[in-house]
This record gives sequence, C-alpha cells and structure tokens, in this order.
Amino acid sequence: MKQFIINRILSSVIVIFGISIFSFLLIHLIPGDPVKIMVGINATSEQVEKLTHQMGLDRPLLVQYSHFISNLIQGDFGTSLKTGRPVLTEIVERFPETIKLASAGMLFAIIIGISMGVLAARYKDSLIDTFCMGIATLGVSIPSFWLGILLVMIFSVNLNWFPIAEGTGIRDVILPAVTLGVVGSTMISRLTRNGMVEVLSNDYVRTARAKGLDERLIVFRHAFRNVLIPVVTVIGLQIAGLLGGAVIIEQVFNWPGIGTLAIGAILSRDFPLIQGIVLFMGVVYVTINILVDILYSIIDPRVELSVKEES
Amino acid sequence: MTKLSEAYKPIQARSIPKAPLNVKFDTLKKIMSYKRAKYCLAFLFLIVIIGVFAPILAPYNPNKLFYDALLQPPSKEHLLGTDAIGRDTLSRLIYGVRVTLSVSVFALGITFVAGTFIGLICAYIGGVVDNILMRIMDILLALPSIILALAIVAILGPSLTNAMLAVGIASIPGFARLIRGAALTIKSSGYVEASRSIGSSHSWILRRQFLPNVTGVLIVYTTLFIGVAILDTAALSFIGLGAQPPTSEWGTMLSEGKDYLYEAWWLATFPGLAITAVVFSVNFLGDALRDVFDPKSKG
Amino acid sequence: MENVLEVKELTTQFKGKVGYLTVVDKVDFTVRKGEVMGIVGESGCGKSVTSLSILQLLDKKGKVSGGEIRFKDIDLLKQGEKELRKIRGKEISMIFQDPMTSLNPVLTIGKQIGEIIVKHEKQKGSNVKSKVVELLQLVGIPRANELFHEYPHRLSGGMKQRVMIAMAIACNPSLLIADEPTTALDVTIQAQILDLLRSLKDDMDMSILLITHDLGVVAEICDRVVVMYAGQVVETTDSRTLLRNPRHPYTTGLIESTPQQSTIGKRLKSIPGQVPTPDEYGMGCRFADRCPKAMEICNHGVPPLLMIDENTSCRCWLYKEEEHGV
Amino acid sequence: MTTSLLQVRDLEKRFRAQKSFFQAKQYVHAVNGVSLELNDKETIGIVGESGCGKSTTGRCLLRLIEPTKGEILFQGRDITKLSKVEMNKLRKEIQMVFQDPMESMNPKLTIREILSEPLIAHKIPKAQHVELIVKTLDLVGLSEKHLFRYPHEFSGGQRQRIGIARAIILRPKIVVLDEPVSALDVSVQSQILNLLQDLQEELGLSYIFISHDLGVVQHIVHRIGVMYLGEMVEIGEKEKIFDKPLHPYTQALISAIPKSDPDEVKERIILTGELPSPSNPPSGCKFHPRCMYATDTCRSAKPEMREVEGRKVACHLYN
Repeated sequence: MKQFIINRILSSVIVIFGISIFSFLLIHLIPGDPVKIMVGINATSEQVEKLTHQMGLDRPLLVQYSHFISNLIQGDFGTSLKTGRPVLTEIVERFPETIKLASAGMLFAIIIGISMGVLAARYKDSLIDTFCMGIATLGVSIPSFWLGILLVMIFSVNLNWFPIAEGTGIRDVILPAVTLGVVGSTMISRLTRNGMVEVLSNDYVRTARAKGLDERLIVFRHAFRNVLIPVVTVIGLQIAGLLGGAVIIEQVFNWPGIGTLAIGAILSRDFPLIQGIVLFMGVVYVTINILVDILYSIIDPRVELSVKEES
Repeated sequence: MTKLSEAYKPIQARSIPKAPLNVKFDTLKKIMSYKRAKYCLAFLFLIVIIGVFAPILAPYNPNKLFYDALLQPPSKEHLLGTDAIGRDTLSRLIYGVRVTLSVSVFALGITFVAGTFIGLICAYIGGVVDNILMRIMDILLALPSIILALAIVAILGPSLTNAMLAVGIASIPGFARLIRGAALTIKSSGYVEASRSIGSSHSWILRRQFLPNVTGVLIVYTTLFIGVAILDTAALSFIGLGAQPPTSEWGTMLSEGKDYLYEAWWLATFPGLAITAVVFSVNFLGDALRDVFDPKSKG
Repeated sequence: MENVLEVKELTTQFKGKVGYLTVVDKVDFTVRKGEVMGIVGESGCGKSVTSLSILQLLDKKGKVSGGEIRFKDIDLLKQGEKELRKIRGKEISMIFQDPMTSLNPVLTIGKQIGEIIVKHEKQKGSNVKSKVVELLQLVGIPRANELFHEYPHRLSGGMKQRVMIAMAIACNPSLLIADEPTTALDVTIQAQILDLLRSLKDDMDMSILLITHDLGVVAEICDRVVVMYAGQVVETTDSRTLLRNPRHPYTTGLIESTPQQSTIGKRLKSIPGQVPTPDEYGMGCRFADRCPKAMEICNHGVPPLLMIDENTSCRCWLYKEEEHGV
Repeated sequence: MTTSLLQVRDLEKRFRAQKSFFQAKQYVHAVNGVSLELNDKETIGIVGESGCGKSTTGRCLLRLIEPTKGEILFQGRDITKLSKVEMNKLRKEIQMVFQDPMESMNPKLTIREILSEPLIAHKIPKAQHVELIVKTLDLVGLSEKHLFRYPHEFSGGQRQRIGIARAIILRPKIVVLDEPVSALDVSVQSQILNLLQDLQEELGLSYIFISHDLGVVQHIVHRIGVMYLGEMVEIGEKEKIFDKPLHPYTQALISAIPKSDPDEVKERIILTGELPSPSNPPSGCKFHPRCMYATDTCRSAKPEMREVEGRKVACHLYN
C-alpha cells in the first residue's frame, strides 16, 4: 500500500516534469517570431529586441529551460504581458472560482449519476432503464454550452427563478453547476448501471445469496463496493472533463474563473499567462488523480498485486 | 468418421462446395438488424445529403442581409427566423452542416491516423518504443483535452483550420491509448499464438489475424470520437477561438445567439438542437456498433 | 433411513429466444440423513441448475415451474423469499465450483465468514471472531488468526475452497450442496478437499449433495448417485452398483469412456455425437441418437423412470416393469 | 549420437517479475533444467499441477516462448540457434494443439481460412489446398460441408478436431498437445483421445502430451515425465513409473487419480500443504515442504537426476 502510493507519486513527478517541458515549449512552437506576435505588428524592432531579451528568448534553449524551472520552483511563473502582474497571482485569484464551479458540478454529477445508474440497474430492461440510459446518451451528445444557454433561457429569462447576475454566490452557482453536472453524470450513470448489472451476476453475489443474506445487504455490502471500483476511476477522469468543461461553461455564465482568464489570454496572445495556466491545470489534474488512485487502492485491495511480467 | 485409409483415396469425384457469397456481408447485416442503428444511419445519411446539396436546399444565401427583417421570429418567409443583422437562420444552419461535418471529419482524420499509428506501433513493437510513446501520451493525457486544444489554438492563433487541428491533435493521446489496449489484447490472444506456432510470417499475422479483429474496435472508437470532435470544434467556435464570423458554423451561431436570449430565443435554440441531434445519433450508432463488435460490453 | 431432502418432479425452465426451454425435466431424488448423494452428468445435462433450484438461487431468466422440494417437513418451493433466507446458509448451505470467483474480492475473509454467523446465530463482536477462527482451523487453514484480516486474493485456490467450506458449515447445516467443488483445483489439492468434506460430514452429521462430472469423485465419496442426461434422471442407484453394474446405456458409455488402468493399451470406448441442447430435445428418448442399443420404440416415446430393483431405477426401454415383479 | 527425433537438454526459462520500476529485478524460474527425449512415433507425457512449467516447456519447444538456456535438438539440429525465418520454416515439422480451441481460432475466419493458414505459411501450391483441407477434415472426422462455417458454430469436441486438423495438415513429425482434452466432457474426451491414437498410427506422428490428468496420460503415452515447480522429478517408461513410482511426488500424484472402482479406493497419499509460489521456491529439493520423507539433506541440497530402476529420478532417497 505504502509502496503503491510512493510509486504513484514518483511517476506523477515524471508526468509533471513532462508537462513543464510541454508548457515551456509552447512559446517555441509558435510559427514565426513569438515576440513579434506578442508586441503587435506596429512595434519597432527595438521593442521586439527588448522583450526578446527580457523574456530570455535570445539564450540557448537549455539555459532557458533551466531558468524556467528554477523560477517555477521559486513560485515565479512569469509576468502577464497584459496586466503586468505575476502570472501566479492572476491564476490564484481566479482558481477558487473555477474550483467552486467544478466541485458543485461534480457533486451534482455524482449524486445524479449514481442514483440514475442504480435505478436503471434495479429495473434492468424496463422502461425506467431505457429512459435513464437514453438520458445518459443525450447527456454526452448535448453541447454543454448549449445546455447552459437553454437553462438560462428557461430558468432565468422565462421563469426568472435564477436571475442573470454578475455575482458568484450559491444562487448563481446552481445553473452552471447543473449544466456541468448533467454532462458529467452521464458516464457515471452508465458505468454504475453496467457495473451493477455485471456485479450482481457474479459468483460471489450468488454465494452471498446462498448464505441467506438480505437483498439490501447484498447490494450495499457485496455489490456496491465492487461497482465503485470502475466508477471511481471514471470520476477521476470526469474531474478532468469538468475542469475543461468549466472553461467553456464559464463563458456562458460570465463566470470569472480560469477559463475566462485562459480565453482572454489566448485572444490577447499573453503567452506567459497561457504557459502558466497550462502548467497549473496539469499539476492540479495530476494531484487529483493521485488522490483518486489512493482512494481506489482503499476500495480495491487487489491493486498492489499488479505485478508486471515480461519475458 | 470415414475410415482412415479411405481418406487417402483421391477425391476428384466429390464436389467441393463454393463459398457462400454473403459470408462477408454478415457484419453489415448484423448492424442493420439493430433498429436504432438503422435509423441513426439513415438520419446521418440525410444530414450528409443536406450538406452536399446545401446551395439547392437552402432558401437563401446564408450571408444575405435582410435589412427589413432583423431578429424576426420564425415565419413563412424565414422558417427559423432571422438574426440581428437579418440573415436567414435556416439557410445558415444548412450551410453550417458543411462546415461542421468537414471540420469534424478532418479533425477525426487526424486523430484516427495518428492515434491508430501510435497505438498499433506501441502494441506491436512494445519495449522501449512503447514505453517512451506511452509516457508522452500520459503527459498529454494529464491535461484536460479542451485545455490541450486551447493550448494548441494559442500556439497557432484562433481560426477554424487551427481549431480543427487542435481538436484533432488533442484527441490523439486518448485514441492511441484505446487502440493500444485493444491491440495488446489481440496480440496476446490464443489465435495469434496459434498462428505463430503454425509458422506464419509477421506480415501474414498482421494482415489476417490482427487487422480483421482490430477493425471492429477501430470502427467503434471512431464513431465515439466523431461526437467528441463535433462537440469540441463547436465549443472552440463558441468561445471565439474557432470559426470566425461571418462563417455559418453552428458553434459560432450559438455564440451570436447567446447575446439575444431575451429578444430572439430561436437564434440559440436551433443550432444547439442541430448539434445535439447529429451527435446523439452518432453516439447511438456507436453504441449499437459496440454491441455488434463486442457483445461482452453491453451498453 | 430418514430423508433430509426429497425432490419430486422438479421442473426448471429458462427463458430462451422463443419461449421457455425446459432445462430440468421432472427430476426425482432423495438425500438421506448422513449420506453423500451424487448427481453425475456432463455439461449441459442440468445438474447445476438442479442444485441451484433447490435453494432457488437461479438468475432471473430461470424459474422453477413445477414439482416439490421437501426439506424436513416443509416444501421449499412454497416458501417465500423471507423464509428461504432463514434456511439458506443455516439449514442448507452451498459451495460452488470456482473458489476464485465465489469469494468477494473486496471483503476480508473474516467478514465474509462472520456475516453468516451474525445473520443466523445473532452473535456479535468478539464472539463472531472467535467462532470464525475456530471454523478456519476446523477446515485446516494455518495461521487462522492472521488470515481473518486478509483478502481472498492472497490465498491459493485450495485455501479459498477451504474458506468457502468454512462458510458453508458455519451454522451446522443439515445439508451441504457442493457444486463441482474440486473441478477447478489441482489433483493433489482435490484429494485434500474431498478428504476434508468426508471427515466434516462424519463429524458434523450432515448430508452432502455433490454435483460432479467425474466418476472418480463418485467412487471416492458418494454413497448413492443420480445420473442425469439432457435434463432428466436416467439412473439412480448406490454408487457401487452404478460403477459395477451400470444399467442405462449412457452410464455404461460414460464409464467405458473414462480412461483407467484397465483400458491401457486398448481403444477407449466412446459415445458418438454430443449432448443435445434443450431446444433439440425430441419426442423420444433423449439418448437414442447416441445409444448403441437404440430400438424403434426409443424414437417414439420418452421411457419412464422405472424401479428395476430395490434401490435402482432406470429410464430406458430396455427394462420393463414386469421384470422386477412390482 | 542417439537417433532421437527430439532431444531437449537443460532447458531453462526465466521470466522477469518486477513489482515496480524502482525495485530490484526478480526472476521466476518457470522451467529449470528440463531434459527429455522423444523418439519416432512415440508419445511422451508431461504431467504436473498448475504452475509446474509444463505449458511453458511445450511453448519453448516451438520457441513460442524463447528459452533462456539449453539445447533443443530436432533431428540433431539445435533449433534454439536458428534464425527466426529458419525457425518459421521448421515449424512445418513441429505443430501445436492448444487447450481451448475457441481461444486459439480467429473467430472472424471460416474453417477453410483457418486450415489454409498453415498451407499458405509454408508455400504449398494453391491448387492443392482444397484437396489437402478436405482430406484432413476427413481424417479428423469432419466433412467438407463444414468448410465455410465459423468456429463458434461448432461444439467443443468438433472445434478441437479442427484444432487437430490445423496441426496435422502439413504432416508434421511432432505435435505438441497442450491439455488437448481438458476442456471437454468425458464422452467427447474419449473420442478425441481415440482420434489422436489413430492419427499417430496412420501418419506416424510423435506427440508431446501435456496434461494435468494422469488418468488420460496413462492411457495414451509411452513415456512420462513428471514436473514439479519447473523441474523434472521423474521420467521414464510409463509401465515402470505407474507400476512403481519412485519419487514421492509421483507416488502422490498417482494415488490421487480417482479410481472408478469403489473397491480400489483405499490407501491414498494425501499431500499436505499447497504448491509453493514459483517466484519464491523452497531451498534444496523443491518438494521437501510437502514430502513425508524429507530429511535435512533435502532441505539443503538439490537432488541430481539419476538412473534408478530403469528410469530417471531426482530424489535423495535413491542415492
């Protein structure tokens, strides 16, 4: 167990290292001179030279990267070209808003997803099952931003239950969270349903029945934990989807989170900020995944056994 | 059982049956036997037809401005209404089919070619190559795919072509990994081992054992990724990083419609409906295909 | 001798593509107190379904559609789910073929054995633990105290089957149904498990209903045997008579096609063809196609199951009622 | 030089087992120093319980798994030294039948396509294909009406017949049979065993018969080798070994064969304990923890294979 977690963290370090290279290279992958794009067409060559030097782009690649890394370790993500403020400050300011949105969405997704899945499995092959799974397919097919717009049209414009506001209070988070949650719940409900159906047909469930246990105990003690194993994995993956989805949803609801920041940065070609955001999101996601894996190893005692064999 | 010695007698006298012709059409028949798959295929075919014959089917030029009919609700002249500068929504939707379909097909093409290539190479060669490529894929997978797409758009600059590239590239790691997994299962299967024991050459095993079995998986995953490609390109256009106005693209149309929620509900409704319908039928088709090709993972 | 279990005309059907298929067709047998009763047959003959029908553990597609299962003084088929739950695991318990998949991978061994004691004996806390450890020792598991907190994947197949047995005997049941308990195990382990079952049966005074495809296992442990073919009982007798003097041509074929010392160097006898599936059952005797002694009558009617001597009954047109003078 | 068709000397196969990237490498000896000989038209049985390395041995003989060490001489030629292309050519002479015929056949191919594969691989002129296929189907008791069916349309026994047809269609010298009847019912099992014996007579095949079932093995083989945890513990003529097994493990295995005669069921040796894990085998003689005759020598020293009473046995009891 301990060994497993240590391994997991060590391999994540490698991934984070990879992400740092990727985000570092971003600026170098731009076709043409990135500095020219950043300062605009009308800039003088003097201005270009100055910024090039300021960003250290005139030095060898390796030197640049080591500089980049050592700055990162000291918490220096660079300076935004647009606002002149440190990138990290910009991100840290906006991040809680995105987290608020994503976690509210996740909560909604888990509640809706698991209950729909269990319901569908319980009434397998009935109308309820078809309905729940139809909803699930619809959920992956609907563009999240359009769903957001629809919800606004219905609940804000027509019914006026959730007036469009600029704030980020509890009342304001409901519609975006529902939007995110519906999309996130589909995968969870499908997996819960299929997992439940499969687990209930397993030999050990038959053993539990042969023991004379109550149906409730069989479902919750014997089946549910086994169903959770794949579901937890998907929830981990969904978190990534939700963080990404939040970027789009923020646009619909004018939510002042990372997504709005990122899109602004891309439109104004603020490369240090883009680099920072990419790196930051990567680290957040990797961290979440470590937590999910640890949770996973608690639920499934077999994980430590995955011995790799090669000839 | 015939007696062994008899079995060695010449057999010219006996007629050898010919292969029944329909053997190879089995799969298609099986797909068609799923009702929902049939309807989805028919609907998607219709959409493609609409895209191809857009100039004939669209009532107006999508960019024609009707100055006397701004923000008109659906009516006889404009079946789905008009937008803030007087363009006909239906015509724009019909032309949008072309953009949406071609963009998502190209994006998918990128994913498909690169993803399949990387996945198969990894599975077949294994060892160090597999290790390195998969670590790179892991790193790219560590970013939410839309963030990865954003990063790519950031590099290339916002435009429809770049959005297409970005969506295509961003799906490569996920696709490659799925293909690799499927290929590894086949590689370790009993029948590939049996082929090796017979003494078949590498290329034969690849052609006759590997490919026929991997195609099923490929078809299923590809259908599932079409939906993702359509949704992601629309999303990029929606946030202004994809198709640029005045292109008739569904995501762009939605983003324009978003500003007129109070005045013109139809602007934000129909493009969304169109996207949902297309993606929905693609996904349904994908589910049916999965049942056909892999009866084990009932969905 | 007192009968623990009496199965009369048990019929079980499964939902097929078109209507219901009869998988178990009017099966009769009894299990006496303290004996090991065997059900023998090849795959697809309905022996496992019979065993699952007794405790009504069939999955949703299957249903018992007729007959009577008398356990002590009650008809199990007339009991509700709630009453059955009081019998399962306490009065009648079961072990299954594959110990690898029959234990829940995410629950500890202690918990899985313990819950049956909690349920049926209403014990709590440390009482349960000491009982579980005692059971584990009884079935020959070393380091029982440590294993209490272990998960099943840490154990070998033989050990898992021992855990299953510990679970099955936890509440001193009067009947243990063992469905191919040794098939998934290695030969030397198989011998251990059979030995364990035999000694437990004697110590705990229970009866065992043992389902197997292996005549060797029958010779080893069974007192009496039912031979099943294509969903029907074809022969019932004591195991010695069965192996020495088989009456039904199928039983004869089965014994002759098993390789053994006496067949070395000779060609094995074999039964041509294969077991028919439930949708292929015809009007006549279901074995007729493969039977070396088939007669005209065999294709026209299913022979009745006749008592041909005191403890033998056989379903075959070769035997007539008059011959045994009842 | 002996005239044996196949001679295996000190065959060894190690697998690397690595728990994680950061741990020291560990090795599992799946096969450790196995030697055997196979003569023309002879059947040798390799028996043992799961994890004893019998299947790995079989696969090493065809180099489906590359052996780590040792020699495999086929007609005097060491096949471990052949290049991959040469080895592929040689596979015409050594073929294999697998335990699960469903698993070992591509579900997407018809029987005709499955049976043509060896012919194409070994460049048999196309004109002869149909004739050869039909002849071979006849040999295994199937007919040309089965040509265009798919594997899932057959019963288990028929599928195994197809598996056998695929292995003999090139008229090989040796067929490695890996648990060919374990997945089958008793009545079908005997059909297949008879078929294998007929084919051996008719085509002059030599078999390596891998099985866990001594009952089946004693019926069909001429010589027998018993394996335990990757090592051969006793090997010799079948009659000698069954009449008087010398190694305690062989004794236990033979006594564990279920007897169909109720009166024969009597004294049987029940081994205590479980099979140890191959990744962490016991010291000295690997069988000592389960052996009732174990002494201190057994715990410390590995017994050598030596000739005793007309067979070879690796046990300290017979020094």
